[in-house]
Amino acid sequence: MQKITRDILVEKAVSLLENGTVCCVLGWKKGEFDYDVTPALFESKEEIEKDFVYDDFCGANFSKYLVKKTIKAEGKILVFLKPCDTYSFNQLLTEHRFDREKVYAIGIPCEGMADINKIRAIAGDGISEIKCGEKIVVDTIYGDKHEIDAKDVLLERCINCKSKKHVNYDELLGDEGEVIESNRFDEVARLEAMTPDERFAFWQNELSRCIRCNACRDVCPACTCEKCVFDNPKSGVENKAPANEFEEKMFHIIRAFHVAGRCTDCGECSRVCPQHIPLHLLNRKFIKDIDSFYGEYQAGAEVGSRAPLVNYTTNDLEPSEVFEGRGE
Amino acid sequence: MQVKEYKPLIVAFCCNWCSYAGADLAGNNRLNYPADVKIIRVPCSCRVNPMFVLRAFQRGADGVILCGCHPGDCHYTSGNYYTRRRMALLFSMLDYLCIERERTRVEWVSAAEGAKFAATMNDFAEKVAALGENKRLEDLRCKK
Amino acid sequence: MQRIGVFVCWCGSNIAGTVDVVAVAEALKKEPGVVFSANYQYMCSQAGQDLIKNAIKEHNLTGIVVCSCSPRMHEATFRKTAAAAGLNPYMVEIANIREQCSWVHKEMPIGTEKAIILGKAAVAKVNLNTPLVPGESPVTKRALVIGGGIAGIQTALDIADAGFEVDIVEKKPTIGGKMAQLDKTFPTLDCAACILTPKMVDVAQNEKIRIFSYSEVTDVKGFVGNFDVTIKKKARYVKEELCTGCGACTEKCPMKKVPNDFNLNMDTKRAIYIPFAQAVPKVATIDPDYCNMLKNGKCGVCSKVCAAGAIDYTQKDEFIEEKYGAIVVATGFNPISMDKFDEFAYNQSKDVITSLEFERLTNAAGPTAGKLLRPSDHKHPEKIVFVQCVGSRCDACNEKGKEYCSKICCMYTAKHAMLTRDKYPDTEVYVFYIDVRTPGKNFDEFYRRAVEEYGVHYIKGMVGKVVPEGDKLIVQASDLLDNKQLKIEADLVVLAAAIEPDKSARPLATLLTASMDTNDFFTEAHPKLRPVESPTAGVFLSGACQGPKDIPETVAQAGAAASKVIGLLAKDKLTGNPCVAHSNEMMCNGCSSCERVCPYGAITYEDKEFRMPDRTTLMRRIAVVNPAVCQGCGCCTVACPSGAMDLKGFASEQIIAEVDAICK
Amino acid sequence: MSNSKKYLQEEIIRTSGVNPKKCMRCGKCSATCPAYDEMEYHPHQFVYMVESGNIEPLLESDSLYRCLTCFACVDRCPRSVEPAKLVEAVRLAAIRKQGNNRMTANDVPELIDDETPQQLIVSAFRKYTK
Repeated sequence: MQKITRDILVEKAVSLLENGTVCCVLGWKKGEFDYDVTPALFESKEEIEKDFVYDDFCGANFSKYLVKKTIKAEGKILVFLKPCDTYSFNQLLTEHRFDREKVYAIGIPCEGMADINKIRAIAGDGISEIKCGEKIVVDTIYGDKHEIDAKDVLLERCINCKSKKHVNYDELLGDEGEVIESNRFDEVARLEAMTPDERFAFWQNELSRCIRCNACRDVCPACTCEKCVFDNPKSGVENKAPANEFEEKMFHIIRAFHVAGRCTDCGECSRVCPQHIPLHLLNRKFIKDIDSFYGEYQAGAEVGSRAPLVNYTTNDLEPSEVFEGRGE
Repeated sequence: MQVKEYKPLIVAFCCNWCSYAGADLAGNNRLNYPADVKIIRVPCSCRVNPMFVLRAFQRGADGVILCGCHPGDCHYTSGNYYTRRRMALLFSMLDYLCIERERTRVEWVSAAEGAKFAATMNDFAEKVAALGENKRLEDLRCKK
Repeated sequence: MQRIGVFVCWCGSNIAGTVDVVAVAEALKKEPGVVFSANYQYMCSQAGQDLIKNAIKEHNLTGIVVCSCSPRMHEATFRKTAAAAGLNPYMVEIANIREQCSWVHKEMPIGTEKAIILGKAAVAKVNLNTPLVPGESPVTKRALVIGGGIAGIQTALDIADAGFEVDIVEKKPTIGGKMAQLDKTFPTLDCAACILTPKMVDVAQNEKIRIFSYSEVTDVKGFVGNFDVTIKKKARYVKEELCTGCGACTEKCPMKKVPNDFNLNMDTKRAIYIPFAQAVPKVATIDPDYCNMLKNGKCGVCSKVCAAGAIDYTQKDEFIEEKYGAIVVATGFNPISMDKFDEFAYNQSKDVITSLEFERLTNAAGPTAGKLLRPSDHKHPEKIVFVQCVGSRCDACNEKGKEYCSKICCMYTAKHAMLTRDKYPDTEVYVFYIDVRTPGKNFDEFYRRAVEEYGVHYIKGMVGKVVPEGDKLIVQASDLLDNKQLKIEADLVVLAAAIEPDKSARPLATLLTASMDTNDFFTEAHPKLRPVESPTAGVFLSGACQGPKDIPETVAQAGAAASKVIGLLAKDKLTGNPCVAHSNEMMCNGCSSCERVCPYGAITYEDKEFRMPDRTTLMRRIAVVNPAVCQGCGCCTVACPSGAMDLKGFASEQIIAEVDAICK
Repeated sequence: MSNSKKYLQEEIIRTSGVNPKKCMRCGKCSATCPAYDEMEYHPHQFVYMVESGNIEPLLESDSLYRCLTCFACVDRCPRSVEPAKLVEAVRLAAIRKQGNNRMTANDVPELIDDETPQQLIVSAFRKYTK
């Protein structure tokens, strides 16, 4: 299988830019450190050749950026989509959030992205440089050098990858993959099996760390509202400084409920959380419930599908039956 | 210090066409239920945003119950079907976050079921009272 | 800031017996916005209403709270009171302290405390109320009936009788529908044509009724009172206004081998045809698939024989746009295809027929001129087997049939069996049934007569297979009561095929944004209380498009639909419910979630240009609610992820304020 | 119904995957059955007897082995009840009831020879070791 490298993507991007197919390129750019790669819009060959990055830290899902960028762009935008990104891409198309005609989507295969926290756990603090290649090579300011196998430091979402298949693209680089039988609901099931008190302790511990920075919302490709309820004083749930850990539940339930049935389980929320709260466990709870109550549904698998919360059947499960057969 | 007797606070959202009328019928028939139950009238159970439920808990409600027309009888043909899905998922999530499942309920009460309305409220209030105060999803700042 | 008045009613001792009304009035006076509070024995009495009116004027009140009985009782009363005093009626809120307080609680302190809280919630809500004005829209005083069967005919006649104009759109060249194909009708056995054709003539002669035959509805826009409909008049290659229906062309046309669909293809017609003698309009139609002139330009006989000069080979489809105030769907039914029922050998033997084919075989105007003859060899059948429930009452996952009972088969099968025995006493008739369902006036008596007087053999059981053998049909069946398997050598097998909605119904429902069930029957606005209305305002249902029905039921429903239409058209203006959804375009994502949950199709989308702070503009897709169509359920408000959608009169802010007031 | 009867009924419903309550008693299964005349209990009776828990007579009856498993009843049943699957389940119950499994894993190697198709042995093993 062809390994996707920076050079291949740069060459592709430059050629499409130069032949006029696209007017700009949505890609990744190095941040302050090697590992905080950020999304960026490139408009010239020079910019691309200078700053374009593709390595094990390119987790960012570009779909969301298309909402704002396509409205302004004069021509087409080139975007590189990993398999998981294509689901968000489709979901946004379903919701008419951008014009498909204004995008040139290139599907790229993905073997999983690295979790910097796992690297830190191995290499310690003070990382000065990281090189991604066969192995991830980490230098620290203390002069240590670590060689880490990328497979050992995958992001949680990549360990539980649900699909290597691209569900939407104009052009595909490399080989097409398959939808994978993942174990992504195991952790949710483990929590469900806990006693209520254990589970309460678990969530209290996790959610009490929330600093309401809104990173999870800002990165979420399903959260593209023109005005978010958390920014709207009339919604009754507007942003407030966190006063105690109870209130954070409200925020996170509402956040997860708002994207229920629309969340593609891309895992960006957990990736960006500075407090390392496993937010995907909330979203996955909804996905798991939806699958078991109303039949399997993968948001974004196809454009135009009817999300479970804007659908019904006359013999749906009653709310009182939710807990039946779950003992206790 | 004098301990104030614990009275549960219950918010009931009732749809205008069936359940609110059912509650009126309970009144017509003088069927008692606890005064802890306070009814809010909505046009249809599908008007109830999960945020309202959470808001009630945040402000110190001990239980929240939604009442609507029986499935198939919705005045607006399909509203309660959506309610059913939304609340099934919300309640499951609340349980996941360990808000006791007895604090939430959806009940279908028709305009003719005054007795069912009263019985439901008695039962719900009793179950909520047994749980004690809602501490797990209450914003302490909101209570003076 | 609002200036709110609170009025606490004693309702004699109904409220005052359990609630300290004075204390309630005092407590609520301290609530924000409240500038006046009073209590009175009977607030709904003239004196009570005057008290409210005077207070509104004297204290310049901008909103009022009445603590009294249920709003279902007197909300309308107090709204009128407010309006009479110059206050917007939607600035009134009721705190229900009778049905939901004084009547269900016994102790005064408890009742009083709860009444105060309910009052506070109402005050909190009124603080956020805004004056609402119901929208008005004009009504086009003309109705459209889609489908010209007995349902459409009856609806059109009834509407026209009330003095309104009606148009009937019928896709076939003539009105009449299924009933025109029937022979006799149960349970009275009067001939279908004798009772139907006079009605068809009435339609043709009624000045208020226009018939668009051989036409289809291709587009529907607008909403209740104001539909814009596009009707396609298919080219029939005959000028309707000139054709006299003399029939000369249909006799001279050399193309004789055209399957005659009116006789269910059991005989043939010409390429230019009039479906049957009593057709309305009685106008010839050319079948372009068979006409030599249209296919290869050689012939032209019909145009030569037509004395009126009505033939026009160059005619094109014509599109007509018309405005209507109400639309009635009367698209009817068809028997399901028997193709999948191999076991009954329908496709193998001509002598296995459906009940509708049997109707044509016994009809004097049918292919055999009313003589009951086998289609294969035109011999008189001596043994006939009727099979009921073919494709009805099937399991949901059964691909062959339908889940529902087709309702009419038991009766027409009894009719067929009885008529056969009456006319041909030497013919043996067997009916295989699972249950005989006869819940109609004089229905069971009719069925019993078939058994007792006419000697029809009713056998409880089902036919398992039919095998053609020589000129016989071997019918293998079970006799459940005798616990036997039977083999009958029959000459003719008649299948009571299930009925299904016409195929045109589904695309029509999409045009009308009217909802359908999984079987493609139109859904009624309420299964018990609004059986002839679609949930989509201004769209009404008549006949079998809503569910299987026999003729009396269809006519009853057709009349009911007509009366609803008349009620609508009699209004000059429609006053809407002002408590409708509206979308804040600045916050709307255009994501279509609201549209998907709206049962009325009240939400559409448009691309709107927004001016940005930097003076640039951008186009965004936004939702637009049609207030004339919205019924105010509020489902969209919850489906909306951004909270752009809100409901007037029950706004999120208002409900949250009530929650807060109760939870304080 | 006694517990043992109930247990047997549940077992047959479970192993067959058939829900006899779906039956509307039209008798099309019996109408279509080519082995009808050789049966003491006919397909529709089979369904009814399983539904009412009256299964012992079926276990004893020769009818069990008269069913050709032609699946005509399965194909034609309008309610998708699938009577042939019930017959098969009752046959299995009859085998199980005998208590002595006719085959064990140890018997399998002895039966393998060049003549017998191995699939036959596998299905025999499945059937007679339950």
